[in-house]
Amino acid sequence: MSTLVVLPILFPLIGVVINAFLGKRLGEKVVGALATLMCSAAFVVALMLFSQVSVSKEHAIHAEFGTWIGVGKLNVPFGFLVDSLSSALMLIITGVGALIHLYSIGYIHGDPRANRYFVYLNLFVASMLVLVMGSNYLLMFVGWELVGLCSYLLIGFWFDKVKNAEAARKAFVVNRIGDVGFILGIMLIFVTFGTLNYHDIFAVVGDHKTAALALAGDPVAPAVLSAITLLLFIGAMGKSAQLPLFVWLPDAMAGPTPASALIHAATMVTAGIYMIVRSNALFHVAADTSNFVALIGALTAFIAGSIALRQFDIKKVLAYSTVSQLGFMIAAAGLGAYTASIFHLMTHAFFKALLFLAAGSVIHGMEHYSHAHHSAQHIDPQDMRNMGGLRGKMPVTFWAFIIGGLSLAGLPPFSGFWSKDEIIVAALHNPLVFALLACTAVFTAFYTGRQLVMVFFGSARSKDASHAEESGMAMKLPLIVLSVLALIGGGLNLPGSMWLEHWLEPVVGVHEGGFNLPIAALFSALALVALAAAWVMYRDGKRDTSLTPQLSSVSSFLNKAWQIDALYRAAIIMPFYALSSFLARVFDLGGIDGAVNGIGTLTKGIAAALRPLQSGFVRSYGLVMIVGVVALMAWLVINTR
Amino acid sequence: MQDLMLILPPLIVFLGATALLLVDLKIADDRKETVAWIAMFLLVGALIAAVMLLYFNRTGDVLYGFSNMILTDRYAALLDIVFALIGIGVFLLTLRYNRVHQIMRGEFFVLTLFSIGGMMLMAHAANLVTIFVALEMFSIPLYVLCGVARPRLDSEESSLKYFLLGAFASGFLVYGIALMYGATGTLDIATMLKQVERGQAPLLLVIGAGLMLVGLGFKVAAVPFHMWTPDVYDGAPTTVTAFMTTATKAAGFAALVRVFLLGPGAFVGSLVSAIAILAALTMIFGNLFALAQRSVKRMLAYSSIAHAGYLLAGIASVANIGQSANAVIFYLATYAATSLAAFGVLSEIGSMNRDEDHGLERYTGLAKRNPALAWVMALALFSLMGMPLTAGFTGKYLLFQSAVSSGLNWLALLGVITSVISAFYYLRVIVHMFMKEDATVAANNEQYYVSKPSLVMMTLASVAVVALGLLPTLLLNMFA
Amino acid sequence: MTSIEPVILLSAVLFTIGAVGVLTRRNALMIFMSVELMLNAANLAFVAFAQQWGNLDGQLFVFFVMAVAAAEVAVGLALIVAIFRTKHSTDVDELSQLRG
Amino acid sequence: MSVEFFLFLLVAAVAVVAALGLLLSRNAIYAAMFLILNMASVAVIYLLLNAPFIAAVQVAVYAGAIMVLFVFVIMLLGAEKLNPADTKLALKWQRPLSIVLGMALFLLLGAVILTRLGGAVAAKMIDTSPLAIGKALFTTYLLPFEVVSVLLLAAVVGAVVLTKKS
Repeated sequence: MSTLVVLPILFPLIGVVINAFLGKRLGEKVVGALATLMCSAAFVVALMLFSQVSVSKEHAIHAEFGTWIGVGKLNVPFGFLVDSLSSALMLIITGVGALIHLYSIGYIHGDPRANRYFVYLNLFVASMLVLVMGSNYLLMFVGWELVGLCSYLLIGFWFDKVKNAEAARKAFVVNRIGDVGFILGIMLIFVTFGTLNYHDIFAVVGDHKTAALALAGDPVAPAVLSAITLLLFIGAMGKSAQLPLFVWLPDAMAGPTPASALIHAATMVTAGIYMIVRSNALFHVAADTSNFVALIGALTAFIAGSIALRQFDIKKVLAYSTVSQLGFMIAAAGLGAYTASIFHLMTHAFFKALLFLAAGSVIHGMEHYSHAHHSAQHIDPQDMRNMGGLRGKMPVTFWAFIIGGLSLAGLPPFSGFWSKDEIIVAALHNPLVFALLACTAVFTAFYTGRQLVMVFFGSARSKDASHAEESGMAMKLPLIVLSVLALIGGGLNLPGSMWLEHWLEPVVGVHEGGFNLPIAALFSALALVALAAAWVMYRDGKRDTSLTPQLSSVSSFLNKAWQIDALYRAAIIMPFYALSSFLARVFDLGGIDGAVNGIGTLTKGIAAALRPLQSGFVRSYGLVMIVGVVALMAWLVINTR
Repeated sequence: MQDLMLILPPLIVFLGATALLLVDLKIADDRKETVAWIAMFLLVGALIAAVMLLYFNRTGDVLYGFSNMILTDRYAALLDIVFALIGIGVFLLTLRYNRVHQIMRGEFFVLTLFSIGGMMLMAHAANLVTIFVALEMFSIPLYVLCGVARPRLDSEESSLKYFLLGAFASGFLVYGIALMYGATGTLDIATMLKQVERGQAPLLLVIGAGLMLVGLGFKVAAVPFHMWTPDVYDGAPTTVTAFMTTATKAAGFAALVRVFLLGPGAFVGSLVSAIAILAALTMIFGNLFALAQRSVKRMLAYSSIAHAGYLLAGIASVANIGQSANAVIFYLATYAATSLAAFGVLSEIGSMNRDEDHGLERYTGLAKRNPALAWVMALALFSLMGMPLTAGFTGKYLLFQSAVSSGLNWLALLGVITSVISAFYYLRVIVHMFMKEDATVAANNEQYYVSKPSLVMMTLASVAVVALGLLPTLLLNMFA
Repeated sequence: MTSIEPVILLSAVLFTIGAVGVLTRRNALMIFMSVELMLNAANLAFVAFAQQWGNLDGQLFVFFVMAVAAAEVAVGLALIVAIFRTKHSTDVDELSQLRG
Repeated sequence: MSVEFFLFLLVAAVAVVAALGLLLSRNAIYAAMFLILNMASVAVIYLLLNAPFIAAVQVAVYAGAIMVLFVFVIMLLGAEKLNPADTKLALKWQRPLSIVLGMALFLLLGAVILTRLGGAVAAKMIDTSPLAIGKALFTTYLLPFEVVSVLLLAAVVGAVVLTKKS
């Protein structure tokens, strides 16, 4: 049984090794097929493990492969834990992953670096599985870093464009900020509990249903737990793109669209939610952190939702909507509605993957004309203002988009409705969070409607749109499967059966959430009204179609993503720049070269400020040494008893 | 006889080097590679001897020899192994680099062997006399090796700077030893330790140890005694730089471990806090200066300073000295593997271009020209950055862990933050290698091959980096 | 001698003068001679302490310092001669190409 | 004040003056001569401190061999005239800072020495004859002694590498 546990990780890794070393010889088709096959095999094994978990007594499979690190007190086993939570996520990762692999065969066809792309995808699946399957925080961190690396590689996949390389770097750096929090949290966990294994830690924290703290009597314990959870949450902020660290996700759309679908919509970004739900025993007893988490989540949902209202890039809308939906999940986790959070994570994986793949199909279709005619005049194939009327030309894509969109908008009976409703019900006892989430729900329906109308209805607004063509079978098939999932995914936790709730009970405990008919009716109605409003406003295809729009101040504010990037530039990067150029002027009378921008200037500033200290003169070096000697001796004379 | 067995690894190196000096006379100038291979053969012998020391002393006893001048324990044997491996790695690089740069001379290998012997002796030191003699034994050949590429001015300048400042630092070291002797009446580290444990740590001893810290801090490039490092590493031939970043650092830290962590220093609070402050300064300034560099070689020099800071944090962690010493030695091994991999790439680049220009533009588009080199470099940089799954992460984790368990939370935090900062400059190189194209370089230039011995070395080093990252227990079990 | 304090103080004076010499002189030979003065001062301290503790260790250390100094001088002077051939100067301030 | 101590003060004064001469002289040959004078006076102090062997080695090796080498190189290079003008002094802060830091260093060292010392000199007179020292060198200090011989060999090789015409 335990050997079965490594197979889901092993299969994609085999794909990585074979494709990395033999990829050139095998050719693009074989590479794609092999990668897809490996991911599907992992899915099959995940299914088997899932069934084993469901019949096993303790609803979990432990598998240990000896000690990984054993130094002094630190003893970390190379152990995996497949329980109800991780097995559910494994199904999503491998299942949605396999579909996206399949889709990619069609999408990436003809790219000279296709082999590398599939290596990255396989590596990503393996890393994500390590993240959710590890039985301790260190292994989770390893997976955490690996998925970060894959994401970095995929965002910068088309690195020939400067913009993409910059986006990759931005993602990397912002994520590292979160990682600092995460690793500090892990260290604090180790110092507090003396172990990093989930099982032992949660046993110490105690039965989370009664919130009895095993550390009771130790007055610092609650404060320490708050610190731990807060640090962990900083990690989640980075990976799951929450305020204030969400800025990297919209830029991350620079990568290939299927990769965006897999990583930046369906799976990787949910790592933060998984981590919080996995640590629910800790978060449950740290009430102040949980409240903070809920508030940050709701604020993120609201801000990102409002930004999505005024975007023109088809992928940017979806990107901000992802941030917004992640905010929903984080808020649910902060409210203690862990099941609802995971439920939304799963339905979101279905419909957001579907939306991204459909968007990819649209972009693909739009590029058809300029590719076929070598048209010199390049228009942006991702700009919704160039689209319109694609309904008839791309029927499968259209219906897929409709199903995904209505699910996102939260219209019954689509899957998104059920999961979002559970979160909103859970927020009823927290008025501020509830208000923010309610507004966001309306925003969501509205921008979804706007997107649907701008892309598929009306008449074509460019030659590319009027000559668009439907994509091939490899791309259509995943769309169809995902459409079905997005349609019926709500069945996972329908009122009445509450299957997921019972399934996750061993991990997150009982939570009396549920269905609230008035709320459900109210939000269905609100969504319908918002969709209708979008239809009325954008039906004629006149609004928002100018490529050089005169935006009102509010619109411009939203379009520029609340000016947050500019804010960071003004609040953090520019003062650094000012300081460094000031230092540069002080230290180097010759003055520095003209300003470039951002970090480049910052580094240059530091360089100009510090480098003269390393003057090249031996005697100055000796002088610095003597300064050190005198300071050291003075310190010793003063501090020695 | 047993005395000789205890220092068999350095003994083999010293005797072999002396014999090699004579053999060298009989070898023609165009066949000096033979000397390199013989030197490697000698180091393999020393390696086997060190493994035997480890094997026959499985209980990890501390065995003294030569009237308590030297000792042999696990750390000594492990460091012997590290030094021998570094030597072999560097010699593999020299086969092409030294030939291209016309420094393929027999004396190069003899002097390097002398230096390695001194470093091994340092690992075995049990007496301040041994520390002093071993320190000079490995330093004096290094002064010469830095200048071996004369009349190239960079090389000469680096040699003179290293020499003058090194002699200056030696002055402090000797004066410090004199004061320590004056305070205790002995030069034996164990005897001093006993006195200090009895609570006799007069100010004279503390100041003496402080001056010794200056001398050793100079060797390991601790701020503010680091000023020589970037200039010397930059100007010296790349193979020599590779040797210095790895081996000199390890030798310096071997002495610091003996005197400060396992010796009397750990019992003096003011010294420990002073080391912690030095560690902090070293991390901050090493990383800040590295940010500003345009030359990869110089950047790695500053990065090596930064790593000295992380290591010093281990020296300052005195709550559990066994654990800290393990962490320091482990880190030295991982850093040696990582740094050798990186400098392997640098030396190959230097051979391809036939110069010592290591500006970033030399690395632009490397992934296209030499994918193997680019991947090795990327792996090494990730390890230096401290990315999980690489040796660098495990090493840093152990060091910061011991810092935290010694109550130096602030230092561990600073280490983590400066590691994040370091991602900026390491990543810049990776971006240049993988995400930029260089139009100016003709890809079909026949010089752009990678020499077989270097490739072997880089492959082994990369495997070590990954293996120590995935399964650190492999090495750590040897400590237990 | 009944007390060694004056000797140690003398050695501290000589050591300091040597250190200042290293920092203020520009001629490599002068810097080197100042270092020798520092080592000389340390030797003086060793011999004095040996007298105080009544053992030979200090005197023997001095022997090793002298031997090492001889080795350093051989290498150091060779280096200065080599640089003089290239640069026709022994001024260390002129050797400041490597910096930053 | 004993005769011995008076003699010490006298010789110490000579040593300090010679050191200052080294620090200040403009001519490298004079500086070398001052250093020799300093070493000779230190050798006298060694005699006062019951270290006749070290005193002899000091004169023979240090003042004799090493300093002769210095003088030889100075004359070989014709470097005795030291940049007389010192005009384009790039490091104008160097000199005052060095002196201030040197004072600080001395004050710290002096303070440490004065607070700690005062302990009586060991009563027993130890045997410091060349025979005793030789015995110690070849028994207790055998290993460092042998290593130093290798070190000298390495230095010779190094000197050849640095000066041989290639």
